[in-house]
Amino acid sequence: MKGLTCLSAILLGSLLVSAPSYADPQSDQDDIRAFFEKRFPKVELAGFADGVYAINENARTQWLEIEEFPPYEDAVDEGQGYFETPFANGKSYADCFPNGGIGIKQDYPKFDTDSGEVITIEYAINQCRTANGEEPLAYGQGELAYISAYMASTARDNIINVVIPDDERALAAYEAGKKMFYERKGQLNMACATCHISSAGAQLRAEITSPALGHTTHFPAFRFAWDDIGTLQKRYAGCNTQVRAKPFALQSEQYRNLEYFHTYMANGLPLNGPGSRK
Amino acid sequence: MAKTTYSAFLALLAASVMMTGCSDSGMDTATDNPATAQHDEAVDLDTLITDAESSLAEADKLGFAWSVTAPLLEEAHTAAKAGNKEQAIALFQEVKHQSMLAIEQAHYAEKHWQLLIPK
Amino acid sequence: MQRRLLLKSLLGFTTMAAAMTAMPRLAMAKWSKAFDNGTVDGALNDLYGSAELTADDAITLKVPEIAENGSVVPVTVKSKMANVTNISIFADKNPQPLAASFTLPEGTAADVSIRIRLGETQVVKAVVEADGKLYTKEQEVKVTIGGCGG
Amino acid sequence: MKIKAKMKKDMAVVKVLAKHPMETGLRKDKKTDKVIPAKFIKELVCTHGDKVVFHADFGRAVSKNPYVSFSFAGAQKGDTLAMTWTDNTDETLTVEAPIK
Repeated sequence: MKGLTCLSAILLGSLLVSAPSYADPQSDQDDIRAFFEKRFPKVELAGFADGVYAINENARTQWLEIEEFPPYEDAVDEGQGYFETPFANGKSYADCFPNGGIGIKQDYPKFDTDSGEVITIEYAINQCRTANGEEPLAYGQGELAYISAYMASTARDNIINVVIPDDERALAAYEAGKKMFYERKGQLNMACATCHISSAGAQLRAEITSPALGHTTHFPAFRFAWDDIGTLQKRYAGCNTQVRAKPFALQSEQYRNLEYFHTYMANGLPLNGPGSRK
Repeated sequence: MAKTTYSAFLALLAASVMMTGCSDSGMDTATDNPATAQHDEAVDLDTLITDAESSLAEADKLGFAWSVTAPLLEEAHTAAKAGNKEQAIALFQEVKHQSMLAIEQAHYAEKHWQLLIPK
Repeated sequence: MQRRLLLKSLLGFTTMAAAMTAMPRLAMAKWSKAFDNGTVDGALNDLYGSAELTADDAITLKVPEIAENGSVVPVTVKSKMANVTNISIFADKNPQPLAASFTLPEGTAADVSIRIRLGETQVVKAVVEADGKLYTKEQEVKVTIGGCGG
Repeated sequence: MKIKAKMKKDMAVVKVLAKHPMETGLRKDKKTDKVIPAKFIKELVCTHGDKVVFHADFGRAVSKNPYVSFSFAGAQKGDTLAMTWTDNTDETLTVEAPIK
């Protein structure tokens, strides 16, 4: 009993000493990279874009075979169709985005210094719709996910470049996302980091857990479990549910902040979405 | 300092209790809970319902509600409506219990969320 | 570019007609029996009139040791033998073990790939018919219950 | 149906992905608890000119949106292939594709 109290005193003490109020995102990124380089020395930085297929040969072989004739091609074509169909007012998605929406996914999520919030590409798609008098689409799956998948496909191989502007609110959003990534929750008392950092590469029941670094590169992804294309935040909700925590609404402030942190960690990695996953 | 150390210890304890709680997988904890087993007619159902619902609302507000709790609450209401008072009490108590643990997780996370950051 | 043709369109119709006439007559009759059979031997008998198989390493059967996903398991069968006329794939614990059967006319390589469903861990068996004889190679594929992945 | 056909040395390598539910007739709808009627491709035939170059019979174990690949000799770049599937409800589809 005394030993335990002592241990917690030490833990608390070290926290008080080592925890700055706001960490520096760049050094967070360096730490995570150093961690994964050490754990998976054979994987080059860009290789982490392949997710679990970067660290498991057996799964990789099957994945490459599936990618030869990928199950998401039709959805991407469909997404292109939606993307190119003008709104009732004659404008289109291309008018809402830089470079007409082509090859820009690497810059998302963005921090909007006007509204003071994180803008993911899916959030921006719906902002574009409402600004043009159209009803917003459901997040997660379906038309919006297809449009996002098409936009991702036009940015393949581009290098992720999420920017955190010199703005306190941006740093706070990043920090909130980071906290969500590391906090334990749900009936199973697990954090994102439990599986995808501390235990990345370990066998969790029948699965091999994927490294957190590179998660965001291949979304929207076609998951055989969904039998469809779905967005990153749909996966967040799934992960939360798997640890029996109540998920947040898709594109809620919480999930957008999480995506901001999560994607910032992958800066410098190539985009390879949409990808197929099990 | 002494006080913070003590609360940190409590949080750690709560976390370890939760960990062991998970290992014998979730839903049947209602029957394991001594508080549930010992209740008698003295339990006021209305107060319990208010307690259970407000605890869950607080856990939810903190962003820490469990996904399994709301369905349990629904089940509890169904039992109450069907007149299964004993079952309803057990279920509402479980809702409250889970929500309290979730709130405790939120408090713990507030202080210790940085523990899992790789160094 | 591909052109999607409805059967009713003229070009589609002629293509279909050509395909139908060139198709071996027996194909359809063979189908219903062998594919409905609940055992490997039964299906073999329905398909080839024999269940006598000789194991042969001239066959390459490429299947994953552990299936990423039981509903899409990539299977490749190749053979170096001469005069291969048919390749079939069996999964012994599926309700109907015969998964697919390929008829290979002269000039078509004994090298086919397909994606199949496996309900549980089981042995996948490739059967190659060459010069009227049956050869086989098999391998176990572990199928686990999924849930995560992302 | 999507077809990718490409000459590799003297062989035409063909990859096909057919869009089809491949319902086995053994599965139940989780919501209604009713058996989902069988609908699966029984046969996939590839012709090159007048010649059948590949003929596949499928059972219920073939994955949804079936994928097959094979290769055959005697074709040239620019030739056209025709691929036809027929399912258990006698629905059928033919698609043509050039060999690249």
